[in-house]
Amino acid sequence: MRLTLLIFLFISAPVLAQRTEADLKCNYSGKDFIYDCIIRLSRGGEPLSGAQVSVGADMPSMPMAHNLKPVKARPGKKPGEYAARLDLEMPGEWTLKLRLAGPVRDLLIVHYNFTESGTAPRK
Amino acid sequence: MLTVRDLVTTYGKIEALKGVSLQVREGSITCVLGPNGAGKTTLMMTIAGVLRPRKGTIAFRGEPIAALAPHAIVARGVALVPENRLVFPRMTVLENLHAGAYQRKDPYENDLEKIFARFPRLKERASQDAGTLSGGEQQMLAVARALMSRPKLLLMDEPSLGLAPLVVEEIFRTIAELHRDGTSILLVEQNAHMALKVAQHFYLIEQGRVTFSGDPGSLAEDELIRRAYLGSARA
Amino acid sequence: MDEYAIGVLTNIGLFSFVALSAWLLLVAGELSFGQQAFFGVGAYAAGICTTMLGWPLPLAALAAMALGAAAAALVGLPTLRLRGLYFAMATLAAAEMLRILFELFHWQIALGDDRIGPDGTQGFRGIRWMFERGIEPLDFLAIVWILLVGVVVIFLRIENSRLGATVRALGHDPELARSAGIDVDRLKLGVVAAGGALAALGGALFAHHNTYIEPRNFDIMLGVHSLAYGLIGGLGTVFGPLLGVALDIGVLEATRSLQGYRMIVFGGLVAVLLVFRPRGLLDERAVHWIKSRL
Amino acid sequence: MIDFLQNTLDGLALGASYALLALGFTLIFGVLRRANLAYGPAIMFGCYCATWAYLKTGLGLLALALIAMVGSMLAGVYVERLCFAPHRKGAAAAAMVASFALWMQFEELATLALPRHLYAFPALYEGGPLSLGRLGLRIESLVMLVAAILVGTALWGILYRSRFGTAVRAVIDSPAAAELSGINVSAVSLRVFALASAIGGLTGFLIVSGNEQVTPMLGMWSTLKGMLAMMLGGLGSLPGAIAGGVALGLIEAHSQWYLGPQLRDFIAYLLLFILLAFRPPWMNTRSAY
Repeated sequence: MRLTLLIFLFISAPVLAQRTEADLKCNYSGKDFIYDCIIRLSRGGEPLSGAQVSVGADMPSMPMAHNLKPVKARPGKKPGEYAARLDLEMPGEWTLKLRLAGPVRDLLIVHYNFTESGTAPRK
Repeated sequence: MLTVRDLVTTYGKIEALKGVSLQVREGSITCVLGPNGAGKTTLMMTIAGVLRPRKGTIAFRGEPIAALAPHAIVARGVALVPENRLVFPRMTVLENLHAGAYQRKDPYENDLEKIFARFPRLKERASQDAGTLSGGEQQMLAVARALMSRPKLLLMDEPSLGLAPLVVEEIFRTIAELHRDGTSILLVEQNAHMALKVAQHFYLIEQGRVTFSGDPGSLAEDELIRRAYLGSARA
Repeated sequence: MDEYAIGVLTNIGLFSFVALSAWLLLVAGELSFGQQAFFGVGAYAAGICTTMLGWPLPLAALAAMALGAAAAALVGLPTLRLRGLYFAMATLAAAEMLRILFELFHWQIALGDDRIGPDGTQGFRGIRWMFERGIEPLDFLAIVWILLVGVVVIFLRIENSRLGATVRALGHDPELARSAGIDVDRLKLGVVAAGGALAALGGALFAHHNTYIEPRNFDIMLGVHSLAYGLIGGLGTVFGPLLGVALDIGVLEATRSLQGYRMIVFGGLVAVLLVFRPRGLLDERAVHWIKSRL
Repeated sequence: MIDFLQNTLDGLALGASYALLALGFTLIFGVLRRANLAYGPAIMFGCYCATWAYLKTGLGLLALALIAMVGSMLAGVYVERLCFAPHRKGAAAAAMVASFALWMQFEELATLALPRHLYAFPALYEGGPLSLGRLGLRIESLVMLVAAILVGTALWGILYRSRFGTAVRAVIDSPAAAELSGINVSAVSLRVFALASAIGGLTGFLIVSGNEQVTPMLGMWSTLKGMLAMMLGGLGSLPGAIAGGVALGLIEAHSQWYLGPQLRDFIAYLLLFILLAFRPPWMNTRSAY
């Protein structure tokens, strides 16, 4: 465990990272609860490409019990676009955690309502 | 009628009964005496099926009943009037009696009349909640409820416990009457003096073992009472 | 270890805190359906302290525990005399009330060009203290488990102390305990408060692990699951609830192949297990047996 | 003033469903001294059986009602045999957690059989509400009220006018004395459990056909509301269950109107908490599991 970690714990100055925006569109693949999603990342309006994105999913109720394997997203067609196939346990509203690595390190939370027929983003 | 052989009942690791054997002959009153904690109530609970014996057998008219549930034993004609009476406090006296006759298929209206004839006070209080009765009346009700199941053998666990002497007299008069009407009774009692007046045979139990059995005359009463309350003389 | 394994182990660690708090009350003879509320209090308190007040996490965690203990005492005081289902329903009512209060709780401050802070049902976003310090998931896992081991060590020391014995006595027969001179009310309040603090600590860590919390995270499901883990794992030892959590979340992960039938199989197993071991796998007898072997 | 009357009317109808749920809970609690967390999910299971039958065969309402009742009864008996029968003495926590485990089973079974989050259910009555002067009373609510009254009187008749009823009350009053009086306590408990589950199935059917939809949340919802109403009315008393149910219905209807849905639930829980904390006389003090 790196010793530096302990020092970090007591420094309280927050590092103000510039905000990354995430936009999500998923559609039902037809097989049980598997959805194909397109993630569009942008920073300050500019599409963010070249990031490694891993998508974790959890449900609002019993947040620590739905441990789904985080999925690595593949770079999509357009810049700043990433594609990921999510295998969920059941339909309903999921909280997606986008963990960004590479040029930009960030953690984004997106809510998404996966229903049987189609999908609709919440908020 | 009832034969108990080498009965061992335990609470966890504690052996409450360490191999008890006794017999109740048809039509007799058999009494069990002994100091507190000797295992008298455990014996009754085991015979009635509430407690499962670790070892030993219980035969009622030749049929083993050790493994049966209490309600099956009641159906075979063995009814227990438990220690501290255990009536249904929030049900009326009449409903208590109906509950006692629950598993009987035959009409029991005339039994009800006979019970009320024998216990006139219960007839007066028939529509009263059992919880509002006095100790003596509750004891009467407990006996009456047991009788409603038309038992061939009545087990009575310390019926005189906590009752005024006058009421105890009445209880033992009832026991004598029941005996005259042919009901066999196994009586566990603290009040050795009263019990010996009605019993034809008695057993003395100390620390879960039968230490003496015989007819009332066979042991001087004061010696018997001393051992019943204080336990056998230690060396 | 890959990100997935770290995630599962962290969740097992986080869940253990609230399972431990439910277990603690179980050992003291009380069923609580409300520990999730104090888990939530801890999460919100710590989130606010670090994100909005700029406190370092250790300080925020201590504040969260204090608040969790206070909330638990507030619920525990008027319900001190209640026993059994009465107490369980009182804790359930209190927890649901707290959850609804979280839904009504809006307090945001401006930070840079947007607003941060609890926003009712929209939840509380951006609890990024851990993230901004560059603390990797593996480091966070270490923090969670170091704290958990610390709590377990404290419990083990209490377990065979006089305090441990009195709590267990309270659990078996409060009237007997009262007659033996134990101040049952004060002890029970202490246990409830300790449970609240423990759950709050878990909540504080959860908030920073998840970086986002919302009232629905702290619903009844979390409370009853914590109770179930505490009992299934075993009332005999502090490792009981940990075992319970590991079994459920661990086994559930291992049986991914069961996919749809997981809960059906697991629910049935739990019910059958409880028939044979009503006080859980590591109940008092099992613990004595193990101790006699060591 | 009209709003007040209308809310009271709606509250009564809602209270009728809560009373029925509370009755089922109290019956089970009476004979077993245990709260059955799987009571609501067993009802949901019954309603899902009816929904499944409706989707596959399009049966009529009466048949669906029967299926819901039988389904709930079977689920209830399964719960009793696995969670409550083995835990006769002590181990109240184990029985409750076991019933929770079965709750999870029912919920997963339901989402497996019918994965969609919401299913349509045939309406109990197609037409509009009955108008009493300027007040409106939905027919479904009227049916629920009548059902509550009918079930209440039927239960009263069974308990106070039949031999089986005497045995049930004996078991409720003192299981030990009942066993010694020759009553097979476990058989009586099983039958009461089945009866309570059937009542639950009927209640579930009326709720689901009233709302014309069925969701897996029905399980949690009916368990919570049933227990809440049972506790409000005083644990273990059947008339208390009805009173508690109606009271809860009225409280919720009015507070929803004047304060909104979130505060509606808050008020209901707050009232229960205050009642539990200050123990009014009708809350019998027997420590209960």
